Amino acid sequence: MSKHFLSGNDAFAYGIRLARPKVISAYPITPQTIVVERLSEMVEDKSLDSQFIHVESEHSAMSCAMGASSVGARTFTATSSQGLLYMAECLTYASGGRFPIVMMNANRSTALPWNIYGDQRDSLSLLDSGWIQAYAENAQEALDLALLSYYVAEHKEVQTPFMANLDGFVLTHTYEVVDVPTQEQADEFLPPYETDNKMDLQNPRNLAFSAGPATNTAFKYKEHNGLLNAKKIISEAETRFNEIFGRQYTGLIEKYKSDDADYIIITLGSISGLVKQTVDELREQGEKVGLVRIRYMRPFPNEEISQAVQNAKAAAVLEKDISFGNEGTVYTNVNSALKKFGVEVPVSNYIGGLGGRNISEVEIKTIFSSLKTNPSGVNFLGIGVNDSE
Amino acid sequence: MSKHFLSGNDAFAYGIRLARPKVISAYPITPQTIVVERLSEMVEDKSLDSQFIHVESEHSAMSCAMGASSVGARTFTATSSQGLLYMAECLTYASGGRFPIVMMNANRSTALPWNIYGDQRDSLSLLDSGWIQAYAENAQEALDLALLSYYVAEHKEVQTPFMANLDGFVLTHTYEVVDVPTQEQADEFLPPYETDNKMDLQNPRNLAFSAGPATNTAFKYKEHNGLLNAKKIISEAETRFNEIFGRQYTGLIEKYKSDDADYIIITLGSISGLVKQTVDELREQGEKVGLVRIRYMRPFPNEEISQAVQNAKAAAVLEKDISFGNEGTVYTNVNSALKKFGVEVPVSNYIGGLGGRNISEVEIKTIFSSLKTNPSGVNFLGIGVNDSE
Amino acid sequence: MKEILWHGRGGQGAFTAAKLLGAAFALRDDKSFALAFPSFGPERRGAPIRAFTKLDNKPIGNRSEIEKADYSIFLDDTLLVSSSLDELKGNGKIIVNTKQSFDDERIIAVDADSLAEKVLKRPITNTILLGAFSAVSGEVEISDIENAIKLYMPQKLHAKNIEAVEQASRLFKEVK
Amino acid sequence: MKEILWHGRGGQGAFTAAKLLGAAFALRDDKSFALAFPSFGPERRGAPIRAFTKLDNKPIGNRSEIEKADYSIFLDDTLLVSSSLDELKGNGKIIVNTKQSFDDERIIAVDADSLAEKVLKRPITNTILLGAFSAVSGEVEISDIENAIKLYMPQKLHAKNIEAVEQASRLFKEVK
Amino acid sequence: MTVSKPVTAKTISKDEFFYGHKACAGCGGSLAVRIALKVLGKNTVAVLPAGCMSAVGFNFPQLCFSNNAIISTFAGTASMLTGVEAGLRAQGITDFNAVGFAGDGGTADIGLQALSGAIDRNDDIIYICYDNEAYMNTGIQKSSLTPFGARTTTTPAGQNIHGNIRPKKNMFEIVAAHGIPYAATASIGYINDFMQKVQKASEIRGTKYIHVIAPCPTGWGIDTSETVEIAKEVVDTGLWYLAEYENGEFKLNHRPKEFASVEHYLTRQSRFRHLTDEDIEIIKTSRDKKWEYINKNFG
Amino acid sequence: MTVSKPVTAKTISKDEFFYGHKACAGCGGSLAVRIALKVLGKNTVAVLPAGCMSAVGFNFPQLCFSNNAIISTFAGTASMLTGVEAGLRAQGITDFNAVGFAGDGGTADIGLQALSGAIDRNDDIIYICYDNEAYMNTGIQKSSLTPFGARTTTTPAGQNIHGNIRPKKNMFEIVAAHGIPYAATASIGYINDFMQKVQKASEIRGTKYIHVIAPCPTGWGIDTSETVEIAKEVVDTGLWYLAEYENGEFKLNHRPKEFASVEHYLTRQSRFRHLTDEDIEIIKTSRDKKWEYINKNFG
Amino acid sequence: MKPYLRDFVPQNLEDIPEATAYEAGYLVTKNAGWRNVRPVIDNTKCVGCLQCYLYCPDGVIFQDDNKVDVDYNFCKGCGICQKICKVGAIRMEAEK
Amino acid sequence: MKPYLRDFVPQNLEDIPEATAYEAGYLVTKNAGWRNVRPVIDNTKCVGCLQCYLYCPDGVIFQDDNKVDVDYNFCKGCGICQKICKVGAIRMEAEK
Ligand SMILES: Cc1ncc(C[n+]2csc(CCOP(=O)(O)OP(=O)(O)O)c2C)c(N)n1
Ligand SMILES: Cc1ncc(C[n+]2csc(CCOP(=O)(O)OP(=O)(O)O)c2C)c(N)n1
Ligand code: SF4
Ligand code: SF4
Ligand code: SF4
Ligand code: SF4
Ligand code: SF4
Ligand code: SF4
Ligand SMILES: [Mg+2]
Ligand SMILES: [Mg+2]
Repeated sequence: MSKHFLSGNDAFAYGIRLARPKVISAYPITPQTIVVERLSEMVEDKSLDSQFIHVESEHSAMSCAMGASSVGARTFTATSSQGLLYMAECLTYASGGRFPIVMMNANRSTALPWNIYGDQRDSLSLLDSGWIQAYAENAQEALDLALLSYYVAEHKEVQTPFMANLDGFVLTHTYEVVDVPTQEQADEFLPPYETDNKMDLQNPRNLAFSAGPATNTAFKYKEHNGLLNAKKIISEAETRFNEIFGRQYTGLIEKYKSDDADYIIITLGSISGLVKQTVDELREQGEKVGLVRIRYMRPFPNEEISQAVQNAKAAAVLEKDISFGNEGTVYTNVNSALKKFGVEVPVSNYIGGLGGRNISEVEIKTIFSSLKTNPSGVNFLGIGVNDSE
Repeated sequence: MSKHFLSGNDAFAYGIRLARPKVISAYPITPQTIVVERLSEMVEDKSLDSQFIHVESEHSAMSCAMGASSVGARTFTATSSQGLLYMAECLTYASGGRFPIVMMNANRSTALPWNIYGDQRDSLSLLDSGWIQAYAENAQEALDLALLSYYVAEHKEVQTPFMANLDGFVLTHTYEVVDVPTQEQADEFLPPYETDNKMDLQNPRNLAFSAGPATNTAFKYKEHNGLLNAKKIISEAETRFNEIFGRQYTGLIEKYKSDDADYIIITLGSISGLVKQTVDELREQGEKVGLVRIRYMRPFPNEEISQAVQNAKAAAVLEKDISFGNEGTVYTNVNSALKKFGVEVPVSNYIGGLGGRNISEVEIKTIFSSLKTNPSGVNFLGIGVNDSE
Repeated sequence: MKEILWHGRGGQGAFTAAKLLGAAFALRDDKSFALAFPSFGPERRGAPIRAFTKLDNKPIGNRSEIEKADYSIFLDDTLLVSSSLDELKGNGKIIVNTKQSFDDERIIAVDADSLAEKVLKRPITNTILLGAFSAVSGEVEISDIENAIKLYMPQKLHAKNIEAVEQASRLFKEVK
Repeated sequence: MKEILWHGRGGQGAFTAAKLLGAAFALRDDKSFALAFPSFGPERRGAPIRAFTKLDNKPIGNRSEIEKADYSIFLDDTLLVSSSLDELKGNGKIIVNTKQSFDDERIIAVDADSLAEKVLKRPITNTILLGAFSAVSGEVEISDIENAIKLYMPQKLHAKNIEAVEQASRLFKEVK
Repeated sequence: MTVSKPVTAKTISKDEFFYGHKACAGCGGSLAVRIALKVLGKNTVAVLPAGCMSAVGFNFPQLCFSNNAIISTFAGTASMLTGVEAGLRAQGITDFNAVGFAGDGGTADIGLQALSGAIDRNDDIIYICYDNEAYMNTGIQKSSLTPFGARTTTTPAGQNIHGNIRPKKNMFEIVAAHGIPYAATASIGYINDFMQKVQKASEIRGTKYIHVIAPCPTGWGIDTSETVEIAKEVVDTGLWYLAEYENGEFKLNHRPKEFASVEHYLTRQSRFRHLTDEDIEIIKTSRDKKWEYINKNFG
Repeated sequence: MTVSKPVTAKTISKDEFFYGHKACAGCGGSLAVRIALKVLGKNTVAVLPAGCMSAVGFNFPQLCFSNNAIISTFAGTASMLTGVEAGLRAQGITDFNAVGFAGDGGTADIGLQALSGAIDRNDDIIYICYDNEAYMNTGIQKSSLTPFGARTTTTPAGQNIHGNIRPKKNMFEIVAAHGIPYAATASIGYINDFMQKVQKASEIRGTKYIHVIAPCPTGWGIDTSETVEIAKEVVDTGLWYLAEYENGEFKLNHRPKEFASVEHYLTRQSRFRHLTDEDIEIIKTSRDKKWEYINKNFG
Repeated sequence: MKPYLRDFVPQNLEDIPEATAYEAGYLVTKNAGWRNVRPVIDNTKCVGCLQCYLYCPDGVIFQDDNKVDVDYNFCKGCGICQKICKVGAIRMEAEK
Repeated sequence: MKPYLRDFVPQNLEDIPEATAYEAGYLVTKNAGWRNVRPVIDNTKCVGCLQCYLYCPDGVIFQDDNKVDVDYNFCKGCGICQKICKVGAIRMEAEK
């Protein structure tokens, strides 16, 4: 391993190089572009032996990735925002086809209004598309996810595409120190891709077929279970990862001083860094506060979140998205988890960072303090409105 | 009014003709096609004065609709399944741009595996896209929604696109008796479209622009409120509708014998007919069962559902979709509502009808009876598995 | 509820008959309800298909395919197989276009081909079997069927098909 | 935490300097952490831009733009306006490339243009201001900057830019 | 460019690769797919988008291709082919054909962009458009390859409009304008010509495009036995032509001595039966204009 | 076909419709948009997809079009134009121009399909592609209109690959192959020619396409003052040509007496500075081949 | 090599593959029921020109000792072969 | 007719429009700060050929009594006008 000063995009590209994908197809979009640019450079300078395909749209990027995966090649693509939406049809196609494609998504707001900055409406609005969805906190985790993602996605019990989400700009374009593993370590961690789910000249197969009412449910049930199995395989992968690279991740969620906390913020992505810092500060002032960081939105950590917050007095879900006419999507998912597990802790919702609006330390402190008094409803940071019904 | 024997698609087309859209753009896909074919015939025979645009894809269908709406023309389009996903980018674009386009979506399963039959994964997977989403139970409601949709969507306080969902085949292709209103009645109900949200040669405007971090939240907040306002306007529209057409709808949900029910099925779409019939049967046998039919998934009837089930002993959400790696999307939304309102009634989830699999009366009875004993978890109809964690 | 199952090949008009029957029944007054639908699927021209009509005096909630029919009607006797009888309710009947005769009293044979040749001058037997159904079942009046034909068939086909329905019905009325 | 704000026009290399500073600081040992990022946005060549470096001895969670800086560095004195001082923390300092002199002691003037002309033979002043920052602030060693230059600038630019950093730093060392 | 001996009925592979499918009786598209696969042989990976051919051939567990085959998204034929080709090549496999079979809608409408992208990259693939002149799988809607005058379910023929009012998009020339290594038109009515073009395509590197007219008895309103006849007739009337584009040059492969009757061709199809004499005149005039162009520009 | 007197610097509208925008200094694209709008006048509805021109002109509340203007999705320029045109016409409004301004990526890549659809319908719109030969708004990535040899951020130039290895897609001829009523190429270096083509387009009914080379100092690596010069030079070298397609015929508008130096043109741009002599030879040979074709086929 | 009928019809959860990938050319149903008329080949007239074989959309005509025969499991009775046969060796017979 | 600077900058919730639709040509910031050099027109040399006006990408040269002038609020100093002017009536001056 060696230390480098890298942006989130750079780090992810380094991770992908270590994973040796055979085919890379991608289409430019801010703030994803850098990761693809880096990879095209690596292909040019031959530090990466891969087919780099300049496609004419994101639909084709994913379609090409599926073609490559359908003949057993490890593939990578990356996108963001409008690009993710433009390939929406291919997302369910890839998951239904059980193609373990890895895609980096640079979280960015979606039009209209146009906005190139980071929020998480793009990926969260496609939560039902059958992909594993992970959210990185920093550049190191980004690089590590690039490797972990293939391990999980390609695992026989999972066979599910993997979307690694990096917050646009604040993570993708921000430089920080990253440990870059060696190729030998990476090769030890990540076996070559092997599968039956491919067209094979020796053993011809028909793929991506129709299944009528009689058998469709079975395919969907298996797909669902592939995602549920990912819970176990993520943990297996992280253990193995730690053995080789000496960094231990914590599965579907990360609990930060939440075990004995009275007030908890549940959030995801790079804002967690600031929440941690704020938790530290408030702890020093004697406040029992904590953070639950959701690392995976699918499979969803129903049980993990319920356990993590069950002893708190109140919790808030802080998220960078809104399901119009309802509430934040993460909030909905968290509420459902708590309902199912009978956790009666009151939970409120803070919608922040829309269109790249900054979320400040002051606001995080305000959320923590509001938990003591008014723990309910949907609140917009930057509008000052409480929309509780 | 006059009675006709029509399919759901036919009925919707009749309703659209009554609404006098100026521009219709659409692309064929089973099982939506008939509605567009009917409209092209009406344009040919001049019973409808509208521009019918043969677009080359669904992305263009919606893009064209937005173009027409951006100059103040009432527009219509229709799609289904892959088509809905192919235009996903345009969905958030239309809602963010506050273009009150009406779209009929014929609910159909999404690939892979390919499947042309009805389930609701298509529209439910795009619940966060900022559209009003209504689900019709039968052909009469379909026709009526065609008229109601424009009233609501175009209302100054709403200005939000409207997706009217009809279950594929079982509703779109099934013929039944429908009262078709007269054009005079329709004109009395539905005023011409007027808006400031348009390009106007007399008063030039710039539309669909960018909004950076400073103002983005405000736009999103207003969009959210547009959807929330729809609750009131839907009710206003239904009252007015009843005055003119003599049919009263019931807002975001319909309660069928649920007020005093111990066991309630919560569902949406055309399966409600069978549930009603089963409720009637079981009621005759002295079982206190009921139905809550969700008519609108967005805006989401948080309060309405919570009130409707709060006195029950148990409830089940029966739905034709699955958010892989979690549970049914409607279930998630319902749970969140109940969590927020502190309703502790146990709720279980039944995933049925995937890929057009039939849901039988026997299965509905089984759901009701299972509520007495095992009211939890995610269950797949047609697999016989209970996935509760 | 009466459940009628139609069997034909794509192009023979089984679904049209199913729909006409539904319309005939449901449009006659405010207390009659019907559902009619084809078997859904990617079947192509030539492939065997089914269609369904449900008739009742209250709204029909069940949109599922018919499993056991009161009447199972075959536009083409090559589609009639021994297991076809399993699709009938206890007192269900089969009406089949055929030149054969059957010694099963549940099976009612109609030589619709000959009648079609005579009246319609085309080998389309769907309205003939509809007429036969009307006569056999008494579920729907010939006048209601004629009304449905006028509403939902192209103008130029009205006269001949009405004639066909009437002749077919007469065939049975006479027999009975 | 030390927060450094960079001002320049697109193309002048403000962000490169911000990044080199971060790398110089963070790669020196395991206890040094840095974040560096540009102002994000659709700004085009020619438009004024900002860049940010944060230095600390623990991981930095706050990825927000710097509001009050310890050092605000201007690659171009046309960008320096009176309100620029509002962007400073209490004891914050401005380092500006200029031929002018200022009688505000918070403002440190460097004639980076002339030095660039001499050493680099191109009007690019970013590494010169980095050298100046090193000397003025003492936050980062010249050797660490040189290391960063070697890692993150194209090979052919190493020698000259290292020279530039050193000369700039010497300028201040002498003055002090 | 072709070095091999032209394949014939006698020499073509006896293997069947597309068999047991549920296409309508007499389906021209299925003939095109069947024959092309027989020419290309077993080391062929076929990509088919949504459309009749995939709808009739891939209903689990009835899987009608004996070679490797996959359904792509409707828009994704060419891009999935690109991925297949790149994926195999990246694994060191080189002895294969990657072929796509897409309908007119899947080619000239929703799949055009991906096709254009593949040609632009010059990916080593064969793209075959089987043109039945409408969206057949969804029930005969107009595509941009539906000819002028044709009745479809979205271009109804009535008092006011006589079916489709727009001419057929010229995919062959659009593709040629990309500077593609090889493009050709064909008809299943001239099957030997088609076979040889497929064979030739398999021997050229880079992107190849073949546009084959494949009548649809269901959509065109003809008897199931007439498919091949009508596919021949459309060439004989001059309404379709057999040509190639190679090395930047157009070449006409077949010049009817004299044109067969356009009236006969049109009126035997129910989709055209409503046409007036003037409508037919428009069709003939535009044919003659096209042939003027062909005579001038095609070798 | 044009009846009006050609517009000139003296007669062009004094109104400015695109003003105060945040394009880089010396941006060629913004010049193309500005001039076209001045020709088309105030009753113009402009549709711009994602790309530099919309990114620099529509940042609420800084809105830089004084006519009606809207951003479309990246892929949706042509289809949104169709809707705008149909929507206005359906309301009885007829005196307007519906014009699109899309970049090379938005035209030849992701927007190609919608454009093809609009031409196929012959919608009454003007589509202007301002070609700066890469995805500039996202930071200079290769598009299918990036010329051979150009360095972009996704076609880096190094030891192994010398920038983009594929030739530029020929949008003009692809569009012409659709049988469009009017298509033209232009360059902002020959602005009068461009103005007259825009004017002509506004006087023809049906779909019109104009492809204008609009250099980007940022992406091409030239000084901001050189934009117009280099846009002239690319025509003078014969690497770009000024032509029209109308009534099914191609016409060349400008024939350089002798070609200006290709080397000079290339080496003044940093995107080409890595090219070897052989690379440059390839560029010249392909230019010569193109001109052979032009001489043969263009009137 | 050709897709062919199999006895085993995957229907249960265990038999259904994990992904949408299955053995190529796997047939479980015939098309015989589609036919109203069937082609009958008169081998005495047949000259073995193979044109019927070539043009059959379903590929159900196969070579048999320089003559041809039909796989009636999959022939749909379209009648193309009958029209193609120049020597009139094929006639269509009603199925019933 | 031309987009022009306005005093009012919509920022608060109430001032922001309901939809993404606003008055055309609404400017709230200048581009003057982008400039390192500025074009200065020598009216004595200018022959009023309007070529600079035509080619300015920002449209900031306007006609003024058969001569031309520059809107320095929006000129970015690209230098195109200087190169275009055949009679050398425009020179670029450093901003500082
Ligand atoms: C994105 C998308 N839109 C629409 C469809 C529906 N669809 C499936 S097949 C088809 C028609 C195909 O027409 P064509 O390509 O001409 O092939 P054909 O059916 O005529 O063989 C359509 C519209 C789809 N599958 N995906
Ligand atoms: C679906 C989608 N994919 C990607 C993008 C990102 N994007 C916005 S502008 C742009 C580049 C535009 O290039 P071009 O069309 O050539 O115009 P230019 O920026 O060069 O003016 C890209 C890739 C997008 N907005 N939408
Ligand atoms: S509808 Fe036409 S193209 Fe489709 S299977 Fe039938 S004959 Fe073939
Ligand atoms: S990057 Fe190029 S095209 Fe974009 S605004 Fe700048 S000069 Fe214009
Ligand atoms: S076409 Fe006739 S002669 Fe030729 S092989 Fe067939 S049956 Fe024999
Ligand atoms: S009738 Fe048709 S399917 Fe049967 S063998 Fe002849 S051509 Fe083939
Ligand atoms: S180009 Fe020169 S001469 Fe012509 S108007 Fe401008 S300043 Fe005057
Ligand atoms: S310098 Fe550039 S922006 Fe300024 S007036 Fe001259 S051409 Fe216009
Ligand atoms: Mg077709
Ligand atoms: Mg561009």
